[in-house]
Amino acid sequence: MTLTLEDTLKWLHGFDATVTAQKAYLSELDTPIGDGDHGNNLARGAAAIEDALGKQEPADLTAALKTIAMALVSKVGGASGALYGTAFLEMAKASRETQEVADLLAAGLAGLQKRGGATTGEKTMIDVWAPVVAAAKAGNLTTQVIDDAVQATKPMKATKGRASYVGDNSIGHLDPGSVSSGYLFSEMLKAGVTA
Amino acid sequence: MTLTLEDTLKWLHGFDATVTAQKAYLSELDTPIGDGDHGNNLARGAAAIEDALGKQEPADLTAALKTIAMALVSKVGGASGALYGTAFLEMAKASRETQEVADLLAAGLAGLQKRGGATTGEKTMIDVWAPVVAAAKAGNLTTQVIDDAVQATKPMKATKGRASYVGDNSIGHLDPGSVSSGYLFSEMLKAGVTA
Amino acid sequence: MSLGIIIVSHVDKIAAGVQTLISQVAADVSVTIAGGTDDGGVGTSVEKIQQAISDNKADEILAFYDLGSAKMNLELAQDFSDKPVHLYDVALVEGAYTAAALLQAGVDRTAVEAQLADLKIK
Amino acid sequence: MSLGIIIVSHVDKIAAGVQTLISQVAADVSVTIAGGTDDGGVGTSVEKIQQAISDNKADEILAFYDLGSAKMNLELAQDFSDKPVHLYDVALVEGAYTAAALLQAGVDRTAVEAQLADLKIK
Ligand SMILES: Nc1ncnc2c1ncn2[C@@H]1O[C@H](COP(=O)(O)OP(=O)(O)O)[C@@H](O)[C@H]1O
Ligand SMILES: Nc1ncnc2c1ncn2[C@@H]1O[C@H](COP(=O)(O)OP(=O)(O)O)[C@@H](O)[C@H]1O
Ligand SMILES: [Mg+2]
Ligand SMILES: [Mg+2]
Ligand SMILES: [Mg+2]
Ligand SMILES: [Mg+2]
Repeated sequence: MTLTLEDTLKWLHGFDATVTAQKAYLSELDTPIGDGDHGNNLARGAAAIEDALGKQEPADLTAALKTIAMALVSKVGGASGALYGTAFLEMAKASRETQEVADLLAAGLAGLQKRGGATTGEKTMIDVWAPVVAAAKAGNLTTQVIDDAVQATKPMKATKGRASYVGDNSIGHLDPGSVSSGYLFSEMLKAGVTA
Repeated sequence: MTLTLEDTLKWLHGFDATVTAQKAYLSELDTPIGDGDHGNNLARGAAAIEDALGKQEPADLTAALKTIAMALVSKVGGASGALYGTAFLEMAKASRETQEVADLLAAGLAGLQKRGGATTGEKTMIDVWAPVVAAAKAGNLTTQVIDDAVQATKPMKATKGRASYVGDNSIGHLDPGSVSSGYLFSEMLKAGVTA
Repeated sequence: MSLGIIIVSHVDKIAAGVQTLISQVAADVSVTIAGGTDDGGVGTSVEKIQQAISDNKADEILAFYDLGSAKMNLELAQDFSDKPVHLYDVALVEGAYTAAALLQAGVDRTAVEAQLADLKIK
Repeated sequence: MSLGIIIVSHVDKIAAGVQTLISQVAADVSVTIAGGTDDGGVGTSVEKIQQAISDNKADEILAFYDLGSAKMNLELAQDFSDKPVHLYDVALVEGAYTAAALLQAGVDRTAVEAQLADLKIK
């Protein structure tokens, strides 16, 4: 299906509400294998998105995705800001050519990979984005696919991002950015965007 | 000849006066190939030595050398503080066994080498201390020997200390620590200590 | 083409401190900094990085950063920047110090990069 | 044997900033600092280093420094110290960060040193 401006706004409002509600949990996940700020970072980003979207209703899908991207880029402060920001920036660019959900998410994933240089299996949000994009392309994205991808990061050893500093000790913990990415895609499905 | 307490005090007073007078010049030498503080560092050390020796007349040669060492170590703040400080500390230790000038200076040189890990030809104060100790052992230390050693640092390329950061660009400049070491030994001769 | 340095750190004090350290050996090199988040917390800010790039008096920038997330924000700022910005995956303090000392000595970028190669750790 | 970290820098702000950065990932590791000279200038102070060693709550110290002259003063303090002090010739910020993250994760000194080996640049 194609992504509309209306669905995008619904989707992001849902995401913003969830990360704000899960702020403490996300930061807690970031404590044993990171610097304990992922929830705070994203909650700051969520507030900035709400603020930016509230100030001026975006004219179209591209404008909405770009506004979201800039809010994330400028207010998050951590790796996740640059990463989610780049993903939405690439989705905004791609949306000039296509509004197909799977294609837009694929453009976002390509942006993430360009920015962070990670591939699957390195215990980063890529481990959620990649299977989600694959399922979206196959037309069978479900919450089960999303949840499985998030849970699969637990046994992984981090080799990118801050968690890579603790090496083997990263094993056995969920990756915080994967959990928040899980929220992003679950909220997308909840907003009625199927893929 | 042997080093006496009286000569040591005379020697150091001379050195302190000279580095204080040459403070601006020594810092200037440290500007193109360092951080421009060698004169300020040593002037602080000189004041600390004067202060420490003034407060309490040392009981003997060992005590004097140790007082000088501690003043240098605690107040200079740069590489030269740790280096001159270690040299005097080693001379203090050695002075329990011998008061022979050449032997004491040799102990100081060994301390410098232990602390800084440099050998001759690396454009450091070692390039003055080493030929001075050699001449002292041979019984023919003159101001000429000292001055020649100082001047010989000019064409050298620094491979130790801060000056090593500018690599080839260190060539053509006198090494500030070698110039101040030159003062140290010239003042020793002026104080009547021959070797 | 004049060369300047920017320091990007998660902590404002680290960025300011490195500026102090390297200014001592490079009085004539333009050094600008971006430390911490917009609200003074630990993190990096694309806006601060953009500001450091544009405030820098040089027209070509050598950029140093502390951790990977700073690098990502630096790359974002690089994408948005008109000035050429070169990123080095080297030790922050030691790399910036080396570059500063060499630039002050009038060395060109190729020679600086040859020295920086030994400090690559990221 | 508990392990602590000391940061020795020529500039007080660098030392304090690194402490802020690593405390974020190592809330339970004792981190003490010695930055600048006694009178607040650029340089290092043996007394401040001795203080940082003795103030550290750990009974064994991993020490990180910025430039060679800091190392010499650190070695002097080491000579005077009763506590074992281990010096690492690694990138200051990145090395201290790595050690802190690993110590917080409960890793022992041998394992920390294995990771630090990759960051050796001095
Ligand atoms: N190089 C990378 N590529 C992809 N994702 C990454 C990368 N580095 C970090 N991440 C993601 O970012 C998350 C951490 O975000 P956050 O805590 O906000 O940033 P920071 O690590 O700067 O504090 C990680 O859980 C991981 O999913
Ligand atoms: N590793 C070393 N071995 C011997 N001498 C050294 C070494 N490093 C530096 N020096 C000497 O120290 C001098 C610089 O002293 P100073 O400017 O006071 O210290 P800093 O370099 O810390 O600012 C140099 O000119 C050199 O003679
Ligand atoms: Mg984090
Ligand atoms: Mg962070
Ligand atoms: Mg100096
Ligand atoms: Mg200095």
